[in-house]
Amino acid sequence: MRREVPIVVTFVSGILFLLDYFIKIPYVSENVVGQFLDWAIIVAAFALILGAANIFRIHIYKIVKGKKEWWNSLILLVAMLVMAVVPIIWTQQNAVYTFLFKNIFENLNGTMFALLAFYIASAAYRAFRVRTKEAAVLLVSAVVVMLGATPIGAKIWSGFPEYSGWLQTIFTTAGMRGIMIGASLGAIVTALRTIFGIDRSYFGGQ
Amino acid sequence: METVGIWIGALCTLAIFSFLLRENPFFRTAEHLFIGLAAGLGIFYGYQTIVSNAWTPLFNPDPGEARKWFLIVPLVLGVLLYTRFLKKGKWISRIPLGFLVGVGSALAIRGVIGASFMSQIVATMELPLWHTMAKFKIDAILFILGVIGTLIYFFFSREQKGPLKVGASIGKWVMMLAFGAAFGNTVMARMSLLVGRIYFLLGEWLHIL
Amino acid sequence: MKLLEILQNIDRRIIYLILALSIILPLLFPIGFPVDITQNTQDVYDLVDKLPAGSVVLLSYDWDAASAPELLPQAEALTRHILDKKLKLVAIALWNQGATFADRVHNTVAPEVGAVYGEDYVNLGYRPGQAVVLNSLARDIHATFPEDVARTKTASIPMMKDIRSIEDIDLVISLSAGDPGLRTYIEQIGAQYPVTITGGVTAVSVPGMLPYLQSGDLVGLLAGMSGAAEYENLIDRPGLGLGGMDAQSISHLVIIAFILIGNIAYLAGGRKKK
Amino acid sequence: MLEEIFVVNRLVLFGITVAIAVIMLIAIRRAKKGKKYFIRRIAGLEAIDEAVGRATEMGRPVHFSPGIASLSEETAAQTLAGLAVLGYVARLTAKYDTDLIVTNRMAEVLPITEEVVRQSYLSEGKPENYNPDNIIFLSDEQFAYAAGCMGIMSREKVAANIMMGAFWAESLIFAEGGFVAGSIQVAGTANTHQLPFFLAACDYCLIGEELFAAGAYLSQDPMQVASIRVQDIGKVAAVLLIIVGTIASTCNWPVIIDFLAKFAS
Repeated sequence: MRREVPIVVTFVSGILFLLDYFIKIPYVSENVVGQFLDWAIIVAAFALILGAANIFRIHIYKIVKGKKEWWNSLILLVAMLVMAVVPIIWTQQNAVYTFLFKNIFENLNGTMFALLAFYIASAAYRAFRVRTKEAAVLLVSAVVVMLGATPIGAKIWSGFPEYSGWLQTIFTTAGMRGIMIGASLGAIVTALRTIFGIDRSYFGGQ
Repeated sequence: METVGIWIGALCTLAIFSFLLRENPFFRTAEHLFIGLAAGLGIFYGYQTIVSNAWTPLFNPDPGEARKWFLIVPLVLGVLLYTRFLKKGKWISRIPLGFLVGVGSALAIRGVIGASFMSQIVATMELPLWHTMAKFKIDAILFILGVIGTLIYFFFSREQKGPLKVGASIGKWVMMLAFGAAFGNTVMARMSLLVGRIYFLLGEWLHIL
Repeated sequence: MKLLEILQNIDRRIIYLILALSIILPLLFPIGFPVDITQNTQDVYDLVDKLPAGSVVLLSYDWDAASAPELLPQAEALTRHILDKKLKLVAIALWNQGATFADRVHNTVAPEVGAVYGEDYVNLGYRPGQAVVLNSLARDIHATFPEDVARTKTASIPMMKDIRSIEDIDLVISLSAGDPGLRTYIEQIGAQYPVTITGGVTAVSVPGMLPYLQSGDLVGLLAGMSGAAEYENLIDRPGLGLGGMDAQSISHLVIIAFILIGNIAYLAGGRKKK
Repeated sequence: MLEEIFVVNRLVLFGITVAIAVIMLIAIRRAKKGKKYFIRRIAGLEAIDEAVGRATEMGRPVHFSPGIASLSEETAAQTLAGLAVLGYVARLTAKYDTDLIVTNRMAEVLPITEEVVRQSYLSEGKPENYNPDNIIFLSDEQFAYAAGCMGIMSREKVAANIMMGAFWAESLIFAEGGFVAGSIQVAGTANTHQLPFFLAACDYCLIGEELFAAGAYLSQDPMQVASIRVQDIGKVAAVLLIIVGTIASTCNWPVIIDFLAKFAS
């Protein structure tokens, strides 16, 4: 029961949606599939909150046990609560929500990834070496594309945008297409394994 | 109020940037704040979707609208997801999860098989060998060899010997050129983010831009 | 050899400082390099420009705050062009932060071009479920988005009366920072329905999109900040994108210089045995 | 007749899906019954041998990271492949009596890494050398984990840095940290957008599916091995189709393209 029911549910919903794409199933394709899509959105909404529930559990534990730097967990929970409750009551166009989003959330998220600009700079200087022929080809191609993509490249030599375009149209497209075809096969096989209940890693390895 | 907001934003920005010098308490607090706000957003949008797509059509339909009784099913399924926090009934949460995963897997196949698999093969074979794609007459030959070579590189059922080795080697060099281009593009993306941050610090905060 | 040694041992913080300056200085003292329009940007522009007034465009905000410097200028430029041409704009989001950015873009652009909410444009917000959402909205937009972000019933919004499924949409534009995003639209909508799909992505995602461009599953593409800058040029409204391009140029040169210096020191200093 | 039942323009796609499903089910069944499918040894595994060997010579530790993904996301497959490689690395370090440090970002992955390493030491007959203190949970926050790893690499003077699994933005931080510590670096990930950095900063890099193939090769798990086989058959079919189609297009012979346009669009 515990094993079979979830696997049967996965199989039925998976096969139904798969066949619906290829075969016109009378009644089912018009009515049931649309209904199931609506359901999936709603269940996904519950799953969205589940992530937050998990975080809530971990940090409540840290606060109650007075773990190291428990105040950070407290800040986290307060932020979570305010960010959830305010728009729930007054919609996302409310001033408090907009304030929190624009001034705190956006700056934190944006800066987190802006850090990477600095890391690229320091890695460029310290770690990106023409250690192998492969790395050499990669770095030359990178430099051509960087000069081709910025206005200054064209100033230095009008060939940069041209050759950068050529390189990307032919080689980047070809390489990415090869990878894409292979990865698509991988994705199809993985999805089929899941639908047939052979691969249960989605259920946490049980 | 706006000035206060910008000052808070600047403090947040600097707290994160301080990570460049070393990991420190300010960074950790900022990181926790960020995770909290992101989780809060998740709760809000989850709630919003449940109310607008399930609760209202089920319990408060507009006058003239039919009550959608079926929506009781996803509401129950959704609640069942939370049995994972129980000791005994944990397995029940796999039923709604199985539904999501089943639908998701099927949609993944539906999407991938056309646009990312077949369409990519067809677009490659449509090219005549002697054809200028961007610059030279041999473009199409290079392109087709590149696609085939990359596929051969990822072929694992035979040792790489003879023609397979040649093919895989072509694939490897084409991929190096491709990843080089990807490298260049990534630099561009990351620099854009930094430009955005510096706009904020120097423009909105310090008003020197 | 002395110089080489110094070059090999520049402190991390000095590297950071040089990079920061390479962006700050061009922002303070703009150089104004001319921006050339690439074919992919021109294609996006043409798609929007050739639509007759009253056509419906679906603009999807599939990104978060971390990608705002690249995609916010794209969204603004596109929205301005769309509303200026008197097209109907339906904004949705596959990433939850996208819905808030849609509000912001509308608040900036709509008053300037005199567009009215509910008649010319609408923000239906975010729904979780990724590919599920796209398949669902293709069948029935009203069931997927029963309310907009202000909790007005979608059915009661004037412009939405005639916009019910993917058949009523003339162009799909996805601005995307990853999955779900443009790729999801190509796979789930483009492969099933005849509607044209175009979009804008962060520069990181460009290589992954090129195969779809070549195969024709995707028509036109705005690439990161430079794509935004080019589009701003095309609609003749310089904005955040164009302003950043000088800084881009100089910072790229700096990165290239770092790679060169590092490698010269490496090669001259004798490669370490493997 | 056909139109009433099938979506005609997807007929070929339907055929492909069914074919893949059938071949996969057969292959998995046969693999479970003991059929050995050949998977070639990935060159990257030699690079791992070399890296561990050098760490042994220098008497300095090896650092391993299984990526930052959990076991319940789409990227779980990469984590699993990474763990298979970890088993291999741990057997090597057990054999050569070299220290192995494993860092984790996901709490749920920690017990599995512990088990993998312990088993490897056991199978090499050296359970007493297994040191649980060297399997470290650093932090579940992405950048805090990255910072922790950097610290370990420079403090412990790691001689070999092996990173196998799903990595995101922190890949750059790791690769630089390892390079500065003077380690030999071997990386592998299927997150394509991170590969350029690994390729530029590491001595060897498993690209995309090579990671899965290495995982299947090392674990010999029937499901994984059979899946690799099915995908290989698919790739051969794709290559043949491209070759035949290109010849047809070059000779202006549109039969194939027309057929596919009608039944596979």
